[in-house]
Amino acid sequence: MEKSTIVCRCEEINIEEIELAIKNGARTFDDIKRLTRCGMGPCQAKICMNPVREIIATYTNTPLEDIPPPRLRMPAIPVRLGALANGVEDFKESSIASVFGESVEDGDEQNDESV
Amino acid sequence: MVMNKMTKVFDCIIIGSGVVGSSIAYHLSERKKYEILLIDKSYPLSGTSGSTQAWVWVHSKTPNWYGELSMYSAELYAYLEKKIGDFEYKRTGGIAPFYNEGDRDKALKLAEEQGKVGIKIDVLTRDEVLEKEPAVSPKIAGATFSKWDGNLNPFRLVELYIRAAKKNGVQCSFYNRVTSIKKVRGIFHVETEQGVFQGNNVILAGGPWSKELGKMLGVYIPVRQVRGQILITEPLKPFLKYTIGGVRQTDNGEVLIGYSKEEVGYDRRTTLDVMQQTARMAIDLVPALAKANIVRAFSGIRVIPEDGLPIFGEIPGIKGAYIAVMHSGITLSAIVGTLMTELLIDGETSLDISRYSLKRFSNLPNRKI
Amino acid sequence: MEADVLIVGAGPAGISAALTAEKFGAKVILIDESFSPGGQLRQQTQYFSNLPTGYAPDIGLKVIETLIKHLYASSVQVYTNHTMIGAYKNGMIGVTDGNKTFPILARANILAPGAQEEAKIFPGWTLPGVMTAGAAQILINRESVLPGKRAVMIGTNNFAFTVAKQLHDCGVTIEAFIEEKSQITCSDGILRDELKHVPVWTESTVQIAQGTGQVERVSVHTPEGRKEIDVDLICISNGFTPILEPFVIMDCELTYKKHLGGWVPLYNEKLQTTNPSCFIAGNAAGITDLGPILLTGEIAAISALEEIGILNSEEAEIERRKRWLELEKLENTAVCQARKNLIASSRSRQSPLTKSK
Amino acid sequence: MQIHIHPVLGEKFTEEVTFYFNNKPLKAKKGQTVAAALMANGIRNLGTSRKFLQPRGLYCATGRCMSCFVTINGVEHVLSCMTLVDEGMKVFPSNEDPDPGSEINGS
Repeated sequence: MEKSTIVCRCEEINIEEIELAIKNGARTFDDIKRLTRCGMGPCQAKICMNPVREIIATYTNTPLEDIPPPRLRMPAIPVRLGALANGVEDFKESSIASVFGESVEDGDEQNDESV
Repeated sequence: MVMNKMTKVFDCIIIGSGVVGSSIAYHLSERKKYEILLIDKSYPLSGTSGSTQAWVWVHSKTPNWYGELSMYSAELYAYLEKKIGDFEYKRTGGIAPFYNEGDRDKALKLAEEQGKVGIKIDVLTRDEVLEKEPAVSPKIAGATFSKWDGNLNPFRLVELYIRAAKKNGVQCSFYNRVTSIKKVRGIFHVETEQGVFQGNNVILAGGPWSKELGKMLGVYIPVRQVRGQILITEPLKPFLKYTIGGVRQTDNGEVLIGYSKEEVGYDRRTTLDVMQQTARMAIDLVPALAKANIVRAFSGIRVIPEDGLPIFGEIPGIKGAYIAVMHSGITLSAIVGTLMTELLIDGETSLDISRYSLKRFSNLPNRKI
Repeated sequence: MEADVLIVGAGPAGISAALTAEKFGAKVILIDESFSPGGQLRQQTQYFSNLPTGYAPDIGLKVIETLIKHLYASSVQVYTNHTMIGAYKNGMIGVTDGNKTFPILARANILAPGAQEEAKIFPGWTLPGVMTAGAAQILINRESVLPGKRAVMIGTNNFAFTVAKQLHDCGVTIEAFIEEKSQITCSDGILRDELKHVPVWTESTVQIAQGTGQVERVSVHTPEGRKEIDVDLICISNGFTPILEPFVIMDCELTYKKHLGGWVPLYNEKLQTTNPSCFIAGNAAGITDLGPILLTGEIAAISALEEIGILNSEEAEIERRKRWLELEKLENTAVCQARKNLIASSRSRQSPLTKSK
Repeated sequence: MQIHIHPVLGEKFTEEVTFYFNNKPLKAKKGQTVAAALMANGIRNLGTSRKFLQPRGLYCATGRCMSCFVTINGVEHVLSCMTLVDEGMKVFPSNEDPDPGSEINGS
């Protein structure tokens, strides 16, 4: 097939780009994703998952069953940040740090040390 | 083990091809015709370096000599980009907001300390922040600001380091886990899933996995693994000019959001708990993000040395063995790659790096060399 | 929100699971991301006869209408426009309605997200007018909209012929079937007969689809040389593959079974995945025929109730066995073999399946 | 094109609504999705791809491929295949990245 054929609809990544990534040592969908952005668009590889796996299989002469799907991440579908923030009232056990707060803490520690 | 005459002895074997390992590989190969092998248990960017906000963050790194080191790295990136190619390095300026007026004194103290090493920090009022970055919420009280901060594309940076290193003759062995390291008659035997490699020097650059690598040499590496979860929006039109503590927009338009810290070992799952907290933080900081679609959450296992400061240099007591492990690898890779190269090739460095030595932990209980 | 059982996906498997769980006395929440329950059965106008006891043979959308009627008459709480997007660290499923995101506290989950159609790439496949066969079927049968006037169908499997026939009946001219294999793969002789006027180009592939703003023509490599025709619709029917995201989010292990559609969650004879709180039903399990799909919903519900103690193991085993026996009578042989294979491979692990790290 | 009398289902929808695409009023049936309502009016090109600026339209119709994104009542990147059309709805094609900046300047 024409090497310029688009595989990933979202990021418009073609066969040639995927094959180049494989040539550079990529072996999994996730390797290819990080090198090319294939599968990083809004559909998150839902559509190109198996076409890409087939390209890897063909190029590396590996059975399809040995090529895992990409890491399918949350959220399962795109969700508005506002909708994500709403709904859980209690955030008292937050693990979110603040850059500013941190630097000040570190700074305080520094004064106790003689470096 | 008997040495085979045919067996090649590398000048240097670097374990770990993240941003730190690949930077060292590149910088070494750029200086000298060195036989270098870069090994990784997986593929570059599959670990910490591929799951980061990728700030090049200088201004609130304390003590100020650590800030200074970060500042030099930020300077080197501009030059590095001309040599290895475009990794989307932008010195955007960094804004670290605070929400209570009471924090202003602390901010002024930070500015004074950092000013001593040449990191100019402005302590801004709310209005000054909003004028710079209108997308920031008026709920903040103020912010520290420095022109030194910025960000880059970590995927491009690591890929370009490796590409340039390969061009300089560096050999790479990916998907190859190191199982043991032995020193036999002055030569390191690095046993891997794909066989034994020999090297005169070995550099541990395993990031969060450094502890395990250290064990192979009988060295305790005092680091913790901390999970950071990050949300990413779909590409938006450019609307954030600065790198804001917690939020930044990429060249491609996505906004990366997150500053979470959890100690959960190597567990790289994301959780809705932290995703929702992160979302709330982001909207409190940049309200216009509420309508943006989040397409992906990812987490990275960061490595944090026990005192928070970078560890790099020769491993005390084992000649030829080196380590480079730090939390802010993206910020520091350029300077650390440069200094480690000086250390290996010249035996001395243009900056005093003794305070970054593993030696400083020698009073730790678990330590054994 | 709290329930004994949360069911994700209100297609035939999910609804069947919900009704079964409710019948045995469980408090059930059923969510679906769509604006109405029914899943992909909402647009099936073909006739289904191989249904379990208690179901009257009918066209697909009538079968589901009846089920939906029972559903709304039951105590099952149904939430449409609610999508599972993730999981909390305590293992609870997180759901969004587009305005907020919150956990549903359930003691067991049944995941029935269904399957998706496989893509088939060729130059121009991103043009408007190129769509999955399922999309074309949704347009005509659910939306009463014609997706085009002149079409080609890529693929000759049963679903390709089913949709082609329905498009034809709505007035769309099917210009050709394009099949890369050497012969038609559709096993339904009656369907093939009904469409025997449509040329089937075997050992053929699409060279390119072209058009300004939307598809206007297609060029096809055939053994007789290149064929080019004007079309405004290209349908892709390349088989189905299980939808995996909900399972991956819940840490369920996957395995590869070609005849179940590729990567599929691993499950045992209870339809329990490697996450003991998560059960699987329907098309996501690689089960493709409607009768068996409905039965997997029932089996998953029974197992979920056993897991949380609403049914005791003996009762559950009896109810389950009854349904497996019936299922096997209705199941396609290739699928049946692959499914048994998968269940056998789950058995070789620790039992019950332990959560993967 | 609208199917008025479906061969199996007959006349499925009865109630008509008016919505707008690019500010142009269009008729649709209540109960149809936005994607279908647009297609019934001969509109298949719903947006433009980011890199090569190619036309995009309905592909999977099940809310998975994100190819049918449109702007609905001011909200950008909404799935037109999963959203029911409504009286007075204002729909625009999705030709550019969403712009949070417009909101900041507006407020």
